[in-house]
Amino acid sequence: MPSITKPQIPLLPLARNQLGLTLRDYAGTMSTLCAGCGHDSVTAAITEALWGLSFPPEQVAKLSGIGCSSKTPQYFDSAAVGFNSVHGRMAAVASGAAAANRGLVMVGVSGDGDSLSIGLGNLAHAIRRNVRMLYVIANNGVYGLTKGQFSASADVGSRSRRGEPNLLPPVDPMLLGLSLGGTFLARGFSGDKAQLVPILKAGLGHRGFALVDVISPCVQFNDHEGSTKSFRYVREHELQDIEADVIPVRDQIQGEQRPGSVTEVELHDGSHVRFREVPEGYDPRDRAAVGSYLVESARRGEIATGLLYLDEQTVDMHELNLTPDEALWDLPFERLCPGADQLASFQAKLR
Amino acid sequence: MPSITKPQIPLLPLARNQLGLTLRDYAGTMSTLCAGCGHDSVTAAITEALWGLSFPPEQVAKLSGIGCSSKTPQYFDSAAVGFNSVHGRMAAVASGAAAANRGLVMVGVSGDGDSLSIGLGNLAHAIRRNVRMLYVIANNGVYGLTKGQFSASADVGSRSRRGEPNLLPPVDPMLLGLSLGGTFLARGFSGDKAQLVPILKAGLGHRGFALVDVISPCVQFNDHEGSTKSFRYVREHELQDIEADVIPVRDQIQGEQRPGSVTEVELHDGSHVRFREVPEGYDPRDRAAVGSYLVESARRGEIATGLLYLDEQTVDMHELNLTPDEALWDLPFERLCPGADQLASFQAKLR
Amino acid sequence: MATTSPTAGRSASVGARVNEFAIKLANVNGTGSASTNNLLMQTIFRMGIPVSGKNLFPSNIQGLPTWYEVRVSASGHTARTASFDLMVAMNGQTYAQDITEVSPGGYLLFDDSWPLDPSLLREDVTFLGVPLARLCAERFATVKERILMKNVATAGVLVALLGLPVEEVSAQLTAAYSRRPQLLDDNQAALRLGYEHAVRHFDCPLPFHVERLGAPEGRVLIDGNTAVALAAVYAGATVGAWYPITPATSVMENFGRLCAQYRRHPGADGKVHQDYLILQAEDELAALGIVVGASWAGARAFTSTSGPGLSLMQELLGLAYYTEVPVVLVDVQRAGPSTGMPTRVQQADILSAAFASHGDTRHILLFPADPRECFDFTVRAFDLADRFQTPVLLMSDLDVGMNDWEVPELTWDDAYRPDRGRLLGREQLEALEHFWRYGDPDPEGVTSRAVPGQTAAAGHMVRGSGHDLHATYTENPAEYQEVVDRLLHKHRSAAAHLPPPVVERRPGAEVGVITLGSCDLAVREALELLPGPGLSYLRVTGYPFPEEVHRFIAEHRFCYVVEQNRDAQLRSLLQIETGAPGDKLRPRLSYGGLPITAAQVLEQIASRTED
Amino acid sequence: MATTSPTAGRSASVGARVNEFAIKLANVNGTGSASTNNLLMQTIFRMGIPVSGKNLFPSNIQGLPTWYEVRVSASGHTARTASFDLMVAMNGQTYAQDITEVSPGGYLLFDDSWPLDPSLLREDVTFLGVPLARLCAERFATVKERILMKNVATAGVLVALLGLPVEEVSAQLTAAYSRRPQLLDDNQAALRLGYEHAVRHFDCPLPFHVERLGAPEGRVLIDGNTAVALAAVYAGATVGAWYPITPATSVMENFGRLCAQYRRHPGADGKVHQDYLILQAEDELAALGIVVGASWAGARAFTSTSGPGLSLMQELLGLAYYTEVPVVLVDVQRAGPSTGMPTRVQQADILSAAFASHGDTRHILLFPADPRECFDFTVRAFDLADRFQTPVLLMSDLDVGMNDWEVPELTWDDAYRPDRGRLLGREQLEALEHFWRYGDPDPEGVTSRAVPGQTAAAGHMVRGSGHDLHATYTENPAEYQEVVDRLLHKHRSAAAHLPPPVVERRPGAEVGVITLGSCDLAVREALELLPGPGLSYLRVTGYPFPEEVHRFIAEHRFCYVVEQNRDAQLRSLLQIETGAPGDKLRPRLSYGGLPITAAQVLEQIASRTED
Ligand SMILES: Cc1ncc(C[n+]2csc(CCOP(=O)(O)OP(=O)(O)O)c2C)c(N)n1
Ligand SMILES: Cc1ncc(C[n+]2csc(CCOP(=O)(O)OP(=O)(O)O)c2C)c(N)n1
Ligand code: SF4
Ligand code: SF4
Ligand SMILES: [Mg+2]
Ligand SMILES: [Mg+2]
Repeated sequence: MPSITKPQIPLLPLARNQLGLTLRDYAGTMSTLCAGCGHDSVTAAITEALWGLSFPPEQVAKLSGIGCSSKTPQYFDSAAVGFNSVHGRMAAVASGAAAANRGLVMVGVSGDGDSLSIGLGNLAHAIRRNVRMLYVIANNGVYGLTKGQFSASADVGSRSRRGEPNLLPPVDPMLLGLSLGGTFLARGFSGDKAQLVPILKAGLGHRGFALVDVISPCVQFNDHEGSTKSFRYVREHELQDIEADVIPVRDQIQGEQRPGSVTEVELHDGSHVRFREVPEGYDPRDRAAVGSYLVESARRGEIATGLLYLDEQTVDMHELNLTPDEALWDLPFERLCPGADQLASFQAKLR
Repeated sequence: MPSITKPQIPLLPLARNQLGLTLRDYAGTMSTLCAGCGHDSVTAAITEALWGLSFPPEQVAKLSGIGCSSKTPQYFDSAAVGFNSVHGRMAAVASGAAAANRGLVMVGVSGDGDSLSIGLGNLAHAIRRNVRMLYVIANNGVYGLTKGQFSASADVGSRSRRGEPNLLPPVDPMLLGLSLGGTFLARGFSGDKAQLVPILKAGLGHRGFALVDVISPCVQFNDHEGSTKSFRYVREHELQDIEADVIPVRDQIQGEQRPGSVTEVELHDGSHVRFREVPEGYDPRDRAAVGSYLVESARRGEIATGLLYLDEQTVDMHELNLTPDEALWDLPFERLCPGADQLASFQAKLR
Repeated sequence: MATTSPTAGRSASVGARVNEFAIKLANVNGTGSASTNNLLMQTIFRMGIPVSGKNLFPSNIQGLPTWYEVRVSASGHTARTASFDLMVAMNGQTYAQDITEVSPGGYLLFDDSWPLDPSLLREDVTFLGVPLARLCAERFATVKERILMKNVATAGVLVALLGLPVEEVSAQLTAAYSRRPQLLDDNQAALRLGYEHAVRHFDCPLPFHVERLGAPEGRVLIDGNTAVALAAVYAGATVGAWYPITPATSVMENFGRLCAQYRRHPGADGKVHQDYLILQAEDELAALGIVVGASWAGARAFTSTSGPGLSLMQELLGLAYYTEVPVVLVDVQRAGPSTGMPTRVQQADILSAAFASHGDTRHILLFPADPRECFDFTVRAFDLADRFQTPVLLMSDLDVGMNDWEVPELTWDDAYRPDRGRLLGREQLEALEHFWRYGDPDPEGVTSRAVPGQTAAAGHMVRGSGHDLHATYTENPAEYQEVVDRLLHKHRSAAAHLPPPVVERRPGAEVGVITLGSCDLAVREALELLPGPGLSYLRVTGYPFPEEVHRFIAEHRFCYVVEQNRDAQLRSLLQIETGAPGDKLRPRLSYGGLPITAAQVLEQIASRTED
Repeated sequence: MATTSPTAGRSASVGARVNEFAIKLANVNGTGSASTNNLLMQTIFRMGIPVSGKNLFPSNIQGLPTWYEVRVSASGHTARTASFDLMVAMNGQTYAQDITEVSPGGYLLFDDSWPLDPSLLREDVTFLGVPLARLCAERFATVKERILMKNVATAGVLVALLGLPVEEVSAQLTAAYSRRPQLLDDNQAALRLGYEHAVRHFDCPLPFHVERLGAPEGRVLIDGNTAVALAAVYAGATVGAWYPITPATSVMENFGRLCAQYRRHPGADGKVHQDYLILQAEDELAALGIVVGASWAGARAFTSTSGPGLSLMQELLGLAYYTEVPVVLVDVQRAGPSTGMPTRVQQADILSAAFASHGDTRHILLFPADPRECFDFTVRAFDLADRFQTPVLLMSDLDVGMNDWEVPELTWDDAYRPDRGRLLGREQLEALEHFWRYGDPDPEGVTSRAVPGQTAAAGHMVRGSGHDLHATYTENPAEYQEVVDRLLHKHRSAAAHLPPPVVERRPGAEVGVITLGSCDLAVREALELLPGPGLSYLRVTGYPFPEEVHRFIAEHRFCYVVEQNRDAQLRSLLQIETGAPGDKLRPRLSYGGLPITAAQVLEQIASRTED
């Protein structure tokens, strides 16, 4: 039959996490993306990260905007409740969900169009609010779902399928996030799960807004010669700077060991992130230096990947607003309603 | 009578520019802002810059969004046609106007609410498009017109009139612009016209998007103790780094001379900008260094002012799009319409 | 709208009328006149006399004309009126206009520190000059004091002229400034200054003045935005998201103040915790996005805005409608189109709200007529939104929202518990055989809802794209239609749950008047003044329209539809929904931006009964 | 929408019918079937036989079901039909559904490289098996070639079965691939492979097949979005701003392609200059903002979008309306609500477009029924927008916009010059005594306009806030009303300038049918099939409705209103504007997302004539 074989999320059916669950328990429905789409690898990495951190599958809230990338929450963790919202507004919708229930494990997946063009303003302000969530941009430099127009992250000189060059400077979500006071900025590549999964885990552990930019090539519209977001290009130009392995206190997860100096940072949830820094003396907590570093590596035509910036000092939206530990949505009504007597005293002043 | 005396734009009735016009010829109607509002000084500086550069008053197109700041285009250059548009969309409206008529001298005035909250996305993309215009943010850290809510540029710890502290990190339009590939980034203070007017002139001469952040205190809602955008605060913390004097080829304008090394940069219109750099070796063309510098000075609680970043290499929207030298809106119809014969040949392929 | 004839709705000449008159104070904004206005209102209110105050302020912070209108009416006619027995003309910029609004035989109070332009005098008006500026200059040292205290001195003059109890007014000042002795002294001195000058120079009180009727038992002075905010606290809203906009701003600002008062509790850690979270969003799209997200995750959440914000919220309103997420949106309407007149009133967002968003979308609307209904309807809005899993828009307006209205005291039943509709808890979900988000509708078309974070069996993914019973994406016509047909059924079912329309049938009346919201008082006053057998009255309180609305229209030969917009928007909605022909629903429109008056209603109805 | 009965609208059994049949090709998207579809359409079209093709594709890029429907009708009935004489069932996922859509006595073509599940067989259908995959596997080396060439081989089979001239098809391939010899060889080989297999194994042609009628003189195959883009070029639009969205994307992409073809001129500097500027904006708010700015500065500018974009554009539409800036907005409607079904059709943005934005706002709408009208109406839209200084929305839809339609050739009058209305040039401005932006209206309420950059005397500042004749801010009711009253008058005046409605009165008909846009062909077909004296027909082409629409409704006892949405949106607008009672305008709705068929219309009208 002529139907296309869809990539399945590779399952490790036997491995069990701390809850005794297998990867399959974190799986979603079958992907309807193009065969070979980078986004499917992102899905697989998210699945693995959730499984690896042993979150109860139903504790997760999945959110997205609109685009091929934004379809992917359907393809992981079917036990979770998800919200495929509208184009560019996921950051706002997620802010609200996080406000209502701080106990959720918030996973947002968006695209470069969704986040950097129509959603740029809302993303920027969710970063400022430091909403606690993992926010993944599956970044392919194009609008996949509407068939290949350049997105705001397309590089200058990158060519569309029809051969037209992109003329505008790219928005780098990492630099943008840095300028807005983002507290967790990391970049991975959909083709390098060994690096991506630990980054996602670190992001899930971050007490604040974890922005993860994943270069995720579109095989349909942006994986040809001339594109700077193609598999080949990324493989050749990726600059693997820093790596993050999440080591939950419950269970040490060994990442691949690579040479280089290590900085260990304790996350608020008690887990540890270790950076293997390629450039001598790279400090992911030095905002000014990170900025220069990003500008410089972009100037060299290289893509800096890894955990690029981390600020564990800034408190998240809930801490900032002094909300209680319980989920707001579930507070007993008695605690919320001042009652008839108070209404009467309030009105005594209105006479 | 109890009516409030309004600040008038100080006029130098005798001085004439190259067109033989006085400042009065660039005046607008009387301001209805609060007495002492910083925005009125911005208006005065813009008026002076337009006069000083001897633009024909009617060649100017004035644009704004909504807010106290956005009312100000009414208060300068009554001979121009202006558009007081809607909240946050001025950058888009201005992009369109610039597209239609590249011969206009485009002056946009916006507020921090207008530009950095509701309009952030649209501003960001106008920066990317490098629309040729002067875009002034009259930045007071509050929403003046809606009576004093914090804006996105309010500093952490800044207190509202009612004493509530601002909790969120500020958006610095200079850092933001830098991260988005902005080509002209400058900051002034409404209280320092000697510095501001040359900056505005330089912006008007820039062949591209000139973003000028003007700290412009709100005397009504943000000029009290606790505010970091008050007159007193700015006077104390302003860090006057770099200055720019525009020297049109037609007539040398002498700015106040201050000590310090000078870098001279030629603008595309042939005029020259001279930087007096306070920090040794400051290069407004070094993106990475400018970024670190902005981060560092903010960390020290200082406001860097002056012409902070300049890129005269990147071409503007029109050059990028290969439009003709004439205004698009005024092209003869004969040049635009392919005619009946072409329609017939086109349709020959549809048979 | 023709300018109101000064005689319509009020007696032509000003005789000795106790507790039946209107005054207007013309000022410059930013000069501190608001406290004087409040002082007058409050005092009259406390004397048990029905009173209303309309604040006509510019869209600007300082230096432009501002007016305050006070209407006193023992007979309960407290709609706005446009002709005044006394004009307090303290703004030279508007003097020429102000003088025209004085009823024949009325009075004008002015500051005779400066001479009056004689061309502005009127034969039929008595001019009362008081050298307010001079008096204040003599008594107070700084310019700021002089400006501020001139207002209080003016109040003193008015206390004398209108027969207000000066000791009570003085006591009010004492209560207000008890912690600032210097300011208190100044205020008291200024009050006396004006009062004594007036008593010395004029026949006080004037022929129209107040006399105590009793205490304002069971009544309060409150604005609609405060009432909405109170209701949100009482209904258990925990998340508020907003973007500032006049005239809605005080809804969320009040909500914040009230929450700070009632919702701060010490947590287990000893720290103060806030049982609420208010986010000042970056724009209206985000504000509604936050509400949608919070509601989806289970919270009672709401936003408040005005016209331009409503336009920006269209896409997300459609999303909430189609994904069936409850939303409470308070639209405090102002004059449009576009930015329009931000400090002027209209009821012109009706169509935009009813059909907000592209595609086949329709929403539940509630139309409160006064602050008390703002309170009741807002609580109802939360219940309706939860029960019908859909947006509910409270269509308030600037007049209701920002002016103080005298209304019966708000009441609360401590037995109230939120109606969360078919929101299932963890146990209920676990007991289910299957969870289909959009399956198994109840008779009203409502399906069961599960929030994130509960149980694996309830896993699903809602979406604004075409979906079937399981919330799964579909492009299949039948599956798609099953859902949207149910949505329509659900919307219609809501009609029976809305607050009932307010109906007063006149025996034998062939003609009816239909109106909504803040038109209420003006229309009622007009109907009382109308000669002849009288007209029946119906005030629409919500959309979709309950059966009673259809019946009312059917019963009458025709109905006038009185509303404050240019395009007859309520009438249009009535046409669409009831199928009534155009000539049965005759538009009577007022849309100049000032609250509607009985005179406007009367003139329109009286002059054009034929059409 | 009930499923269509297979008999309605078509003869019950498939006899020997020449040039009257329908086939459907079921495929998987992303496998290259589109070229086959075009090949068939093109060939039939060139034989002079009326034909239509409907592309039913998923909102996804690769791997999901996609269908292409071809209807051939010498009698000119080329509306969509839902029952097929031949099903080309190339997608296993949808086979079970596809088989149900074959008319009794019809045929099903399948790939018998694999066995067919016997449970899916039907007695009354003839099954034609061709081992397409096997044939291609034998002939072609790579997987990609095999997948692509299977489509061409299928085309070869169909050429034989339907009696298409194989040499012409082959020549078309030669023309298409002349520059890629390898691909051409493959294509030719595949065509022969299928063709010869069919000729060898089946009685070719089938009883229903094509026979040449002539050449398609004066007719073209074109989609609406291309026609709109052409019109924008011809009308002299120089600025386009947009944000990609299905099904509107190809409007601006085509505009860009056409401009590149016709608007590149060498400049004085010898470089190539482009006499246009297209901005792919960051969102729809910016897209419309750019258009508003460009139009304000004098350019003819436009944007294209679909439902969600229209929702996002509401605020700026209100701004353009109130500041009186021309806007041309092309709304290619898709199925809502919310994201809805992006690749399915509806006409469900009518109310949202007519009243776009809060406050009293109303816009001019045009409803093209086919690509030719897309062309004509788009040119008209630019003229209307300029003349009435207001937004004009071209309400296209996915069916018109993205499917190829056979229409009379587009024509152009070289004498055409843009009607720029009261846009004044520098000389005119200088000759004026005074320039008041909103003063001195012409009889239709239009005032004179000046763009920036002209002359100092024309200086003014437009604003979306309340303004007077001079564009100065005002809060004065009379000044404010003077402007908004004129806006309403202007809007009404536009009715007489819209394209006239298409009317066909049947003598003695008491009942009428009113419809719009892409319903045209289906409704006309249904009317022909309807027994009895027949119904009159009116197709609305724009809003505000011209006098003729009012008259038509008045003339008939009642009218059916056929449209493709759930909420009877056109009917609602007709009710509001004509005042016709509900029972005179009876909604007949089709909103499953597939283009309406005559069978649906017939069923709805026939089964419920009483109500
Ligand atoms: C308001 C709105 N505008 C436009 C669209 C059309 N649209 C759907 S997806 C998309 C772009 C998606 O790009 P991206 O976010 O990069 O996702 P990708 O498909 O590349 O993964 C657009 C413009 C829409 N759905 N809604
Ligand atoms: C869509 C929309 N939302 C909200 C408003 C209300 N509003 C008017 S001005 C303003 C903020 C202005 O702040 P800023 O731009 O900083 O100007 P400032 O008054 O401080 O100069 C707001 C929120 C509006 N006019 N439109
Ligand atoms: S079009 Fe591109 S982004 Fe979309 S599914 Fe296909 S490969 Fe992925
Ligand atoms: S409120 Fe503030 S920003 Fe507005 S006019 Fe007054 S001082 Fe200026
Ligand atoms: Mg993308
Ligand atoms: Mg501000």
